[in-house]
Amino acid sequence: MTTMARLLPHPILSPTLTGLWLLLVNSITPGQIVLGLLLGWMIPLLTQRFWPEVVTIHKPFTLLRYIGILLWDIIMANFTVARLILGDLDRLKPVFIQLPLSVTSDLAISLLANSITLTPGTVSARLSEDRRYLLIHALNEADPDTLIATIKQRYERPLQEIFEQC
Amino acid sequence: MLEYLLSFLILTGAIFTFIGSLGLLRLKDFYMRLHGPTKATTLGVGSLLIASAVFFSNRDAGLSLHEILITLFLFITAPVSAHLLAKAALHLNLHSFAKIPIKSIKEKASSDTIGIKH
Amino acid sequence: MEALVAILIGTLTGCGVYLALRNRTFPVVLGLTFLSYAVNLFLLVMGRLTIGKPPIIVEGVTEYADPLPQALVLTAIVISFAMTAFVIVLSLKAHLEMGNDHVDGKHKP
Amino acid sequence: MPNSYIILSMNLSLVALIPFVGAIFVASISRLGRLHAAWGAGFVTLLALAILYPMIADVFSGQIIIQRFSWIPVLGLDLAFRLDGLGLLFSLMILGIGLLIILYARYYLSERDDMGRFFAYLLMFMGSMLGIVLSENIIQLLIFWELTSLSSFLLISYWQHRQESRSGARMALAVTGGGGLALLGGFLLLGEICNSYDLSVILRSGDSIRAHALYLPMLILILLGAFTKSAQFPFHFWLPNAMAAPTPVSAYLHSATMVKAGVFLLARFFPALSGTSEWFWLVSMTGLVTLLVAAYIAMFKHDLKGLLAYSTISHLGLITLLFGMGTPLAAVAGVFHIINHAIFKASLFMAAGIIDHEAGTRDMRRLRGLWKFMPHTALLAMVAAASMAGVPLFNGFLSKEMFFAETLHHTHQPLGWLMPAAATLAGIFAVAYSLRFIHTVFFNGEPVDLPKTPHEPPRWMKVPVEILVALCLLVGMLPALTVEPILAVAAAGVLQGSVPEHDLAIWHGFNPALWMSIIALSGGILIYLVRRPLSAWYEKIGDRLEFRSLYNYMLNQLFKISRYITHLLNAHSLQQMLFVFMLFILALGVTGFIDNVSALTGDRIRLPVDGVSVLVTLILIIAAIGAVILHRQRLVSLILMGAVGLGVSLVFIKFSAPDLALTQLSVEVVTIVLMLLALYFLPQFSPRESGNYVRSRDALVAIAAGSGVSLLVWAILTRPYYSIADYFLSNSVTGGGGTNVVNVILVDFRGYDTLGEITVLALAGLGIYAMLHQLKLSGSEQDSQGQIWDHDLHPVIMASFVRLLLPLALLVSVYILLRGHNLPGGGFIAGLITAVALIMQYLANGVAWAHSRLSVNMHHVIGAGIFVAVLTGVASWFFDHPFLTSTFSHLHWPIIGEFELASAMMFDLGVYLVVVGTTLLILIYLGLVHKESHLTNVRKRIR
Amino acid sequence: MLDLVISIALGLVAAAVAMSFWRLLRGPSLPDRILALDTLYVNAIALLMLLGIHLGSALFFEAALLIALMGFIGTVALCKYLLRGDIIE
Amino acid sequence: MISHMVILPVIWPLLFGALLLLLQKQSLQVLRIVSISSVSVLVLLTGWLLSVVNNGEILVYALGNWPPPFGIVLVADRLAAWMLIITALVSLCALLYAVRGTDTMGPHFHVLYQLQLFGLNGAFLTGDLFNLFVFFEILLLASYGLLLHGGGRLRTMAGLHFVIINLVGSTLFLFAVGTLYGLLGTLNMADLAVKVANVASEDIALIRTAGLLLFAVFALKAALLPLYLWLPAAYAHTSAPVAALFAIMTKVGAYSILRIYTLIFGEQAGPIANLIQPWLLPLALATLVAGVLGVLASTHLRQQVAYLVVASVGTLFIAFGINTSAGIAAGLYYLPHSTFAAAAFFLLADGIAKRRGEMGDRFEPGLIMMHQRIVGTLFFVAAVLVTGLPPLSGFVAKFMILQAALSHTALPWIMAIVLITSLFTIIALARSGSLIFYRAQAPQPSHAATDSHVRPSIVSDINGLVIATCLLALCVVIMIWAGAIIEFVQATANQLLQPDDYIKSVLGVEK
Ligand code: NA
Ligand code: NA
Repeated sequence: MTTMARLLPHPILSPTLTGLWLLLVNSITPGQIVLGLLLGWMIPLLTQRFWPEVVTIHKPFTLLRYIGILLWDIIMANFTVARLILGDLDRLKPVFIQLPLSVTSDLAISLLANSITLTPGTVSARLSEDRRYLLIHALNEADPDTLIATIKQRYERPLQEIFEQC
Repeated sequence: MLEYLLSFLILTGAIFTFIGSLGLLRLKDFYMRLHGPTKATTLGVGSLLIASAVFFSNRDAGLSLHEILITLFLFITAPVSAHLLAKAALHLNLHSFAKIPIKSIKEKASSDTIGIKH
Repeated sequence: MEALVAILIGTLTGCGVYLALRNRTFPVVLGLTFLSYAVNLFLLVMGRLTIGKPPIIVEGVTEYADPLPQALVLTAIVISFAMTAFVIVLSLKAHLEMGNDHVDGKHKP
Repeated sequence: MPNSYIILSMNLSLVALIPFVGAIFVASISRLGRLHAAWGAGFVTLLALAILYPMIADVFSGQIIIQRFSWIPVLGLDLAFRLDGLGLLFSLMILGIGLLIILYARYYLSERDDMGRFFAYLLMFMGSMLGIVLSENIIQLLIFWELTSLSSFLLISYWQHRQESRSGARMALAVTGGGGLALLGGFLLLGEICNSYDLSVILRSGDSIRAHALYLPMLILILLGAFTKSAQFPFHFWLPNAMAAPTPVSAYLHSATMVKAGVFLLARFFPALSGTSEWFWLVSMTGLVTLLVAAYIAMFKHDLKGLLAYSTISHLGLITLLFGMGTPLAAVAGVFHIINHAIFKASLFMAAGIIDHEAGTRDMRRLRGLWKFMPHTALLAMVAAASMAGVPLFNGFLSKEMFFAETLHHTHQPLGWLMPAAATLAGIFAVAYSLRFIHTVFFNGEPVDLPKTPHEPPRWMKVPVEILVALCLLVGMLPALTVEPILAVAAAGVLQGSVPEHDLAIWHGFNPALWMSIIALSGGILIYLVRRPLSAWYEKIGDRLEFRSLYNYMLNQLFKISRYITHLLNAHSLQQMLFVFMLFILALGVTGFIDNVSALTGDRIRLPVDGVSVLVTLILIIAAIGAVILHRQRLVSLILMGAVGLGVSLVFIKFSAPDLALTQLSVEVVTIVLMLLALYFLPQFSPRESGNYVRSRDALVAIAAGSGVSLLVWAILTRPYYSIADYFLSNSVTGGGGTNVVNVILVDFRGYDTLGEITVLALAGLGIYAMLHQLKLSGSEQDSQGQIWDHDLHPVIMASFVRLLLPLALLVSVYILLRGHNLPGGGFIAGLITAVALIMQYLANGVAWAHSRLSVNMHHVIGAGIFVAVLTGVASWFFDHPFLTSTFSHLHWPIIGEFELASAMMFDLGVYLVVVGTTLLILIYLGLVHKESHLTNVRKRIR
Repeated sequence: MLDLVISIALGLVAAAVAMSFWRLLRGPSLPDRILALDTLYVNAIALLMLLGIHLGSALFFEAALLIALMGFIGTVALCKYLLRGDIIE
Repeated sequence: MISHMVILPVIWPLLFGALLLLLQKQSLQVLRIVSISSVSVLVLLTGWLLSVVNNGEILVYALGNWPPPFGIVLVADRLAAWMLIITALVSLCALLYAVRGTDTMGPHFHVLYQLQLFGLNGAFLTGDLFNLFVFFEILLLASYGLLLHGGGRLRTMAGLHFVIINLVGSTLFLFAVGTLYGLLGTLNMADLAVKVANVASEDIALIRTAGLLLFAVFALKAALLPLYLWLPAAYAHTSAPVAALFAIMTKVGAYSILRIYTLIFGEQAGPIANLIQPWLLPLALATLVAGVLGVLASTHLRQQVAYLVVASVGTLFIAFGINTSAGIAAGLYYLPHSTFAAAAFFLLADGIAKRRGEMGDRFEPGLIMMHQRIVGTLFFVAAVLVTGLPPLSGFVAKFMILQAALSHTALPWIMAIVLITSLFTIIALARSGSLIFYRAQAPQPSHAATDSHVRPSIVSDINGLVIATCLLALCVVIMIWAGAIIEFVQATANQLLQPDDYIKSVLGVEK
């Protein structure tokens, strides 16, 4: 481990924390920036043992695009679900779907599962022991295969690109 | 203009909060009920938080964006909660209108050795 | 509003007392927690009801809620937290030693 | 006789105190050799006599010697000693007979008996007796009085391996000690009446005492003391049981000392208390009944010492009766009989001891015809017995005849004939039992089945008896030459004035008293001759008269009742304790509340109600009641409690207390985590155990308590309000350097409370750690429905996000810590957030994983936190300010700009550390217990 | 207008609170109750934001932040309890 | 430093508690030395404080330099100093006993011990009602820890009851303090006294309610009937040195009652004057009776001593209930006596139980124990002390109480109950001593080898007895110097009955 890595274990986390600090205190003064930098440096250092693996983002722009898509889907999902809830409940066709996974890292799987839960009428319910399937509950889904394809194309692939491709 | 924006955000937030809980109340089985709050409240609370940010940025001198932190936080945590709840419900074999696929053989086998791994 | 608060605190107290009189440790601990909710609210409202006037000094504002009961409640919350933690673990220990969770360790588990 | 007082410097008190010192001395020298103790005791007694000797002349010349030390002057408690005629008489008896007893005991005690202990106890007892008779202060008298009870307990129980010794000693202690307590009450009242505890004052104030409203209760209490000690009916039963003591003890206690203390008291207070009809009836009737009953029983006792014991009681009754008559001459007779009885009874006991010692039994059914084996002893015993029977030429005759004569003085009263008749009857009995003693033991055929062949005792063992018997004869025949001077001076001491004319001659002509004596003698012989049918009759009723079984029954009842009541009160039931507590609180509350002056509702302007508040309140109420209804489903009630906690936080926010809301929220979740941790090991459901009655009873109490609190809240909230709050609001910024007044109160105005509060927290952590230390729990492998736990230990999705949350939460925690002084927040909440963030790691990744990554010793964190807080407080000493005085200043740094540094922040840091340390300590060790429980499960399965 | 909107919004959120609470009381299953409690936490955040705008006070932010944090942990702990019994093994 | 002497007895043990926590990993020997030196110095500190306030001066220490009634004040008057020195002495003896092995039975004994003293001393010195609550909690939590120290079934169960009932008590305390603050707007005790004396007539009932609820709290701590039920099991089942230390715990309740109901609700409290007087004496008499019945009913020695503590609570409150200078003085004299005697008795009971092996301290005849003569003598002395037989301090105390009662209308009741219960105590203790000591038999060689459950344990350690003797010697000391001590306690009682001085010292103004 280089000195640099030892002193700055999470090069992405540190500036993020500084940014979040400034958000928290709701002001951008020199004093707060200094304090934010200090915290951004110290907190990762102190918590290094709890988060030993280094996160690297391979494609930052894909990440931004992903976030955009996700936000849009979330808004849409809300309307979809709202309509379902307000509508005739007897017409709903809930279904469980086994989603085969291509992503392998903890972070990517977790982000995928989260994204699925946040978006149209789906909740990720269980990860199989071998981490190869994610069980999804869909509130109203006629065609499971389309859903699987959509998820894989819309969420899984970008996540794989961002976090897993070297 | 600002007032309209605020009103829109507030109403959206409130309506989605309402619908989320309505889903919780109305839907027929646990897995379905899970969809109500976890989705609707993200947008519901999200809108309200943005409304708050807009309101205080406008009222006080500087930008007030710290509400975004709560949104961010909820976006990270709400799906995790939902996931764990679903997992718990599956574990308890709660009644479902959707057919629950049986656990893989591997999962079943490993459940006999619980408690040893640390 | 005063009547509402009075009824609320009274109800919490009553529930706490009833649960504290049960014969298993868990409900008793629960009852003690309810009692501490009740008394914390009680202490707070001893400074009378004030809405929207937190005791944080802002120039030009002259009316504030009484800060002292709030400070007292804070201390009381912390103390009752400590006590609750202690009694939870103690009931655990008692359960282990007696083989059941009866408050007098009498009955079969 | 005019009293003149001499204040001596040292010596009088030494007479009473030397035996106590001597006791220690004797106990310590007994290690050097068995007999050293006896010689030591004799030496001590002689020393006391030697110190007393120079004072005798002064007393005989009519002076009273007083010596006083100051002890507790404010209470009127001085150590004051007094020597007058009465005291002198008793001192001489105590020391003189004591000396003989020591000589006797030296031969009496066997090889197995610990002489050091015996003589130490004996000297203690001697000192206590001397203390009684030499006290000027009556409370001091009482102290010595109770010391005789204690030391006699030790003496009676000397042979502690014998059951009758132990029970006899305990009975004696109970009765005489109890009497002493009554005496204490009496003396307190007497002191109150006279405004002094000094005998000199009391003895002068007889008239005012007798006229006082408290006279009767005081008299009864004092007499209870006297009668119990002197074994007067109905307290007589302890004395025969005390015969389990070694005979030297009996000889000493029941002739000259212990039992005489009671009659000493009658004599001592004679001038102050006597002369009323209350005195007459109480004292003389008690004496009369005792005289008769005891003499009657004495005739039938088979135990040699039992006979002597009842005879003693009877003679004490006689003396009591004499003092009860209240006339000066009767008092003189009483004093005279005290002397005579001491002499003949001591010799008789010693004789009985010799018989017991040599023949191995005291049972008169087996002791017969001993004349042949021990003629010398028999002769001595016969003289003493004759004296006891009141045979002319022996000393007992003289005082008994004075007694007979005195009884005749009351014939003018209603039932006046009763007294001489009873006296004569008692005389008859006395002759009968004396005759029985002599005739059965020394004649009446051959011994029956004795353990050993009797013979004369060692030479020196008889010497004390010989001396006493010689005294019987000398006094009996030459009273004017021998006993008159001491009797006169003692009687003067009793009467505190001139002694009436009395004639100690043997022959007074054929007066009624002589006839009574003659009747007694011949009647006694007659009764002895027809003793067998009488004895058969006695066997039927005698036991009841002895009261022993009655006493035991009462004692057993006392123990039984105490056990019953104690178990009733203290059933070790928490429910009962809490129920009683609640009732007590309600009773107190209602008593305070009910008042016809105060209106319930005050006139403060009330706040309007809004819909959201009603809703939140309703939800809180329903959730709370729901938790009660569903309390047997534990997890459900816990979830409902979570809802209540959230609601309470909202109420805090509503009523302008953001700090409280933050704290409540953090505490709530930690509590839930803790309860879940515990619930894992506990049953998931509470059984339905309480019946309808208990539940409705508890519900009633709960409703009463709730309503009470509601009324209280209503009453207070509707009242106008003034408080010290303004001071905090106006000094928070200028004096405390912070705008969040709540936080400034916590770390500054009332920082001392907070210091205590974090100590409580630390204590909880340490206490829990200690409880969990080496605790072995085993958790279940399935939930309450019997389902095996999910196999997934640490769901990946949860684990990875929770790791992400840690830095975020720490950031928030720093934010809350730093702003606390000016905005809602502070060390406590920040500490909880940090702790919660770390707990999350435990939740998500397991205790083993997290624990291995958190290497900080939490004990040190807690210790450091307290240290920081205290040292922040102590630092103000160096600026000459009191503990916890805060200071703050605004600093300007380039680039960074202005920022505030307050010592209170340092204090808050201490708070932070303690909170983090404690919360983690608790959870980590609970977690480790869990880990341990899994290992136990695995081990179980392997086996 | 804003006041009216806020009042309507408060009404809606209050109704949401009531419905969530109803689910909490009714269950029927434990996950239902936990979900309801979690929803109540989120509803509380909404309530606080509205109240903050209504009263013009920025002091509700920290409470909302903490509710988010603590609500999450509560839910996680309860779920873990259902799954494993032992929540921090 | 002299100006800070008031707070030294409080923060001294706190600092040492924290220090011991930091030294946690050090050897036991180090911890013991630190702990004992801390308490030894505490004895000196409190002695010094006592000598300073002995002239009647009332020392007031304003924490944080905030003037009363706004900040918290410590007030050291005669009563406070008296409680402090008694606490320091008894805790030193108990600690010396504890370092003979009790402290190894679980972790953190010494930290808990120091913090217990922190709580006790803080409670005695504070002049603020809420702060009194805080210190009550400290001393309670520390006592929970100490009570449970070592573990075991009965101890845990007794501890559970003790903890839960005290938690309810703490809640009640807050209700009462809250009510007082809600009506009077202050927490400073002197200020409360002023405000109560001038309370508006419509608030009287509420203030009275608060005062009576507070009484229930203190009565619980003091173990007054009907709230003594927790005590016998708790004291009987904890370790000996802790029980010895706890001899002072009930006195905290007694202290609080004395303080609050002379200062705030005393003679000068206007319409609320002498608030608890109708309750105190009857409850005290009943407590004495209940305690002595328990003494008679006990089946083992430690239980009996625990009930003796209950009885001593009754006796103490009889003295206070007389509510005159003489009565209070009698109680204040009785207080150290009963504390030292009970502590000594607990240590002695432990020594007996250890020496009798598996026979323990049950009232059953066992075998002759090691040092039978010495132990027996000490038992005798302790019994004489607690029964109030002459000539030891127990007698002086009982005498004072009865003398004080002479002026009371309930004199017949007081006298009858005090004297009769004394008799019962004598009977009970004579029985206990007789069963334990007199009926002990010499071990028969053949018996001892086979029958292990009657074999006495070989406890040759005499130091425990020495410590018990020291406590008994303290009783002798207060008997010998009774004159001076009684002058002191009378001055203390007078100081308490004239709270104007206290109020003036704290608030700097006349009432
Ligand atoms: Na704080
Ligand atoms: Na200050």
